Amino acid sequence: MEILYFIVIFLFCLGIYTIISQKNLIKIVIGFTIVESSLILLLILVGYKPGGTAPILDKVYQIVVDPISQALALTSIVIGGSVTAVMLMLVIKIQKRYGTLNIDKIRKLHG
Amino acid sequence: MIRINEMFKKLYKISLVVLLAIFLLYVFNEIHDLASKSYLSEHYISKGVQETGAINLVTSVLYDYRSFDTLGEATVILTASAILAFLVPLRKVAMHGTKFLIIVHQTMIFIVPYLAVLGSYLILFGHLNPGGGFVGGVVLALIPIVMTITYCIEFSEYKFKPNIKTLLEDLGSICFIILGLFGIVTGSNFLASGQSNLGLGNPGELISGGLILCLNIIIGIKVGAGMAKIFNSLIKGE
Amino acid sequence: MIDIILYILIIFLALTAFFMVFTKDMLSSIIALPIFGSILVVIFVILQAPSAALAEAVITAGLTTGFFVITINKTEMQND
Amino acid sequence: MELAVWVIILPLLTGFLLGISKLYFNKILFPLVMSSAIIYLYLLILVIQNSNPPKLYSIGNWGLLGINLMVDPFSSMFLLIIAILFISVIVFSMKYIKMNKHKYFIFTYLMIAGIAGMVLTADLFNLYVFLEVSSMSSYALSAFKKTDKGIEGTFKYLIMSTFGSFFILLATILTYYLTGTLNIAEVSLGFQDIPFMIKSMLMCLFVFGYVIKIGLVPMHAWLPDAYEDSPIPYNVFSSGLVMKSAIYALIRVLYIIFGIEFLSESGILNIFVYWGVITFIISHFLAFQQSNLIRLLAYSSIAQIGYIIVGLFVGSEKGLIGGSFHILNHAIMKGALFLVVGIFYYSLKSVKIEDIKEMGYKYPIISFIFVINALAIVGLPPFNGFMSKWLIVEAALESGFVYPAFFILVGTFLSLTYYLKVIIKLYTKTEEKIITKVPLALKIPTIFVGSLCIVFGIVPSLPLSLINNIPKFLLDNSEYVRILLGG
Repeated sequence: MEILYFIVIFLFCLGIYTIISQKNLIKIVIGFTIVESSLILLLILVGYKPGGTAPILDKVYQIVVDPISQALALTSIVIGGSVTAVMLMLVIKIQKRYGTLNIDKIRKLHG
Repeated sequence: MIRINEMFKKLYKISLVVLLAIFLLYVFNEIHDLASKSYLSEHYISKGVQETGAINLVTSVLYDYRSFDTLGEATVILTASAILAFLVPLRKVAMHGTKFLIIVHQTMIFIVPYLAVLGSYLILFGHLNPGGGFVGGVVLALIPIVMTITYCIEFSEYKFKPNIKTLLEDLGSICFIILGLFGIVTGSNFLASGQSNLGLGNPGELISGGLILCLNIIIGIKVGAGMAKIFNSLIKGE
Repeated sequence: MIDIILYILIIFLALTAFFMVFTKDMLSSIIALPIFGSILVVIFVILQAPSAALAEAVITAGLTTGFFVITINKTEMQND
Repeated sequence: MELAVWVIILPLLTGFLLGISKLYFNKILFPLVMSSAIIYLYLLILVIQNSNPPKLYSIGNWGLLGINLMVDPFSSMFLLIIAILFISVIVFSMKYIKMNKHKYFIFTYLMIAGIAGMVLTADLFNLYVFLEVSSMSSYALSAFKKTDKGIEGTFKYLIMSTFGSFFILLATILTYYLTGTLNIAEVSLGFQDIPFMIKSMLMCLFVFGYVIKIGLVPMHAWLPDAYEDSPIPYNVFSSGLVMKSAIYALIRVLYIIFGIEFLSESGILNIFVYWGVITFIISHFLAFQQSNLIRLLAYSSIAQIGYIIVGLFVGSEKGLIGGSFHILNHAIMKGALFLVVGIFYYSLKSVKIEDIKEMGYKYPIISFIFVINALAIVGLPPFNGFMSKWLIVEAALESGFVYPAFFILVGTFLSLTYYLKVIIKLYTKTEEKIITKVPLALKIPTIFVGSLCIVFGIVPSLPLSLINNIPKFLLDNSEYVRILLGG
């Protein structure tokens, strides 16, 4: 299970690197989606107990996975989805007004 | 000269990210040795079903123990769909729709009832099996979305009028708060479904879990209307 | 057995994320997004989190990909 | 205390009702907005009055299992700011906003609900959710004019704000993993037996997340662009409340969860004091070169945030009182300045400094208010800005920060220069200009908020009676924790 923690760090830093270095606006929004997904994976991982079962208690189980982290993960997924939708709308509007998706060109046209 | 400057800037960014990675590795390594205390989740697991009446503990946490988060959550979706509807320009812009064969229209006619059944199942059985208001709502939102893709947007707007969607969203949020006030009326605090002396029913059945079922339906309709409006606004978005 | 599947999925996850970021063509990086999402869904199911898996599948792998495709459709029209 | 929940639900309900009234009966916009604003004002005053011993309200009657709201003197001071600014901005924007008023008021009410939720909640993840609610509606308001620069500035604001939210979410997840709970009191108890190194790491994550949202120096580039092409009544809120609520969340997390001993031991207090000093020195220089009034006021806001950070993180009781008093004063003074600039924009359709010549003689009262508030924000004696800055300087000197205290005085003269530049332009004679008549509904709130600056300057005991018992529940967190645990 430790390798999943390394994957979370790898995805988090890959997303942060994408946001910092990419020139294309859509690639930046993809970077945000990657960081969002890595945080949700971390949330699920934090709540996981080896050998546990899903938090649906139709029968009595010995080890049950932590339900709070899954509820927080569900909330973060929906928040991430709506923030991405707003970002993409602004990307469309910027592309229509400035005609390009490249940040450097936008900064020049900005004047 | 510019190439070196470019290389230097790229190296600077890579080093920043590598530094962050090392910092996080150190933090995770240290944290992993400490035993993680989880007495709150133990309480939810042991007493969750009796206190809230819902089998699916995630739904009981979302709609009863921490239902204030879900209220904030529903407001985020409403604001997002309001922003996108607000940013749409007034003049009509046709999306470059592709002409689909008759097969696509036929399969679409088969898919829509299936989506409706699946969506309402996920909403209604939210507190018994995995699913819940958010997931069922988005599945229900797929119906207008599939219509927008196969037919033109005017047809989907004709079937599901934008005003009706906005009305559904706002009414859904108001009903969510009214159900919360129901908790105050019956003597206990705001948004109290497990604690308010409402019959919880026996956990296995459909009508059980106090207000969780109604909250699920309201959130499902609200998220469905919101996501459909977001999708249509993105398409109409100039 | 589960661990072997998990390790394969993790390798695929890292590969897809890498591909999604460093490919030049926009459309292929958008296509990699639902693959990334669905691998995450399988990992969530292995980690016993069905509600989060459903939500992730429907919202991140489903709707957000639709939003990205619309953005590509609207912005690529002018460039080429 | 029953009313704490109403402070959050009432704006939410009004926002949703406005959404419906936009479709079917949109004549009731004016009565609905005004009546709910007045009821909200009355509600806020009730909550502020009985907030001295902090009151607890558990959502869903779950006690420590669920989410709790906590009305504490520090949060009731923010409710006081909301009470003062909200009613005046609603009256101001009733006449100021001409197109799609419904959407404007929906977003304003949802932003106020988000900020009230952030200020009252005593739960870490709920703080993050309401942070998202208030920033989502402030993105909407900052892109309200749909101009090129406005949308580009909003996109930059969205990117930087979400970037900050990621680190806050990461820190929240790790604190949940370590302490098993999300309630602030239980987290601070659970943090006592955690080794020093991990606690300081988590603190760095929290600090890095919130500093991006506050906009201290290296991460302040997005702030003037986000302000530039947004409606001016929104600027009153964003400089007075949205940035301050991020400071509130930072103080709540640092002082209650980590405790004052750990903060001074880990040296973050000194770092923040010098960070505040660098912030206001640099932003004063940047503000000096601006030709656009709104950008000038935005940079001056960043500078005042620097003073507040110096005041709050000096770590002494007097420093906390000075910093919180400066939060209140800055919200009032900057609000009045932005309202005056709004009136100039309404009549002149431009905010360039050269265009506001001769306005001193056209609108004598409004320009007089601008001069008073400009001098107050600089920190000249008779006004309220001077009182709070003097408290901050005293606290800095007492805690041994001699250089920051000296730099605060240097900063005062720096800010005097660029405000004088504007005031001189205000009273220079030029040829005749056509200006549109400004309705009375725009002047009354400006005069109300502007005159408050004098009232609090002459009678500082009015707000200080509330602010004096802030450190009791903030400096040593045992009192706050005891009450939150149902003590």
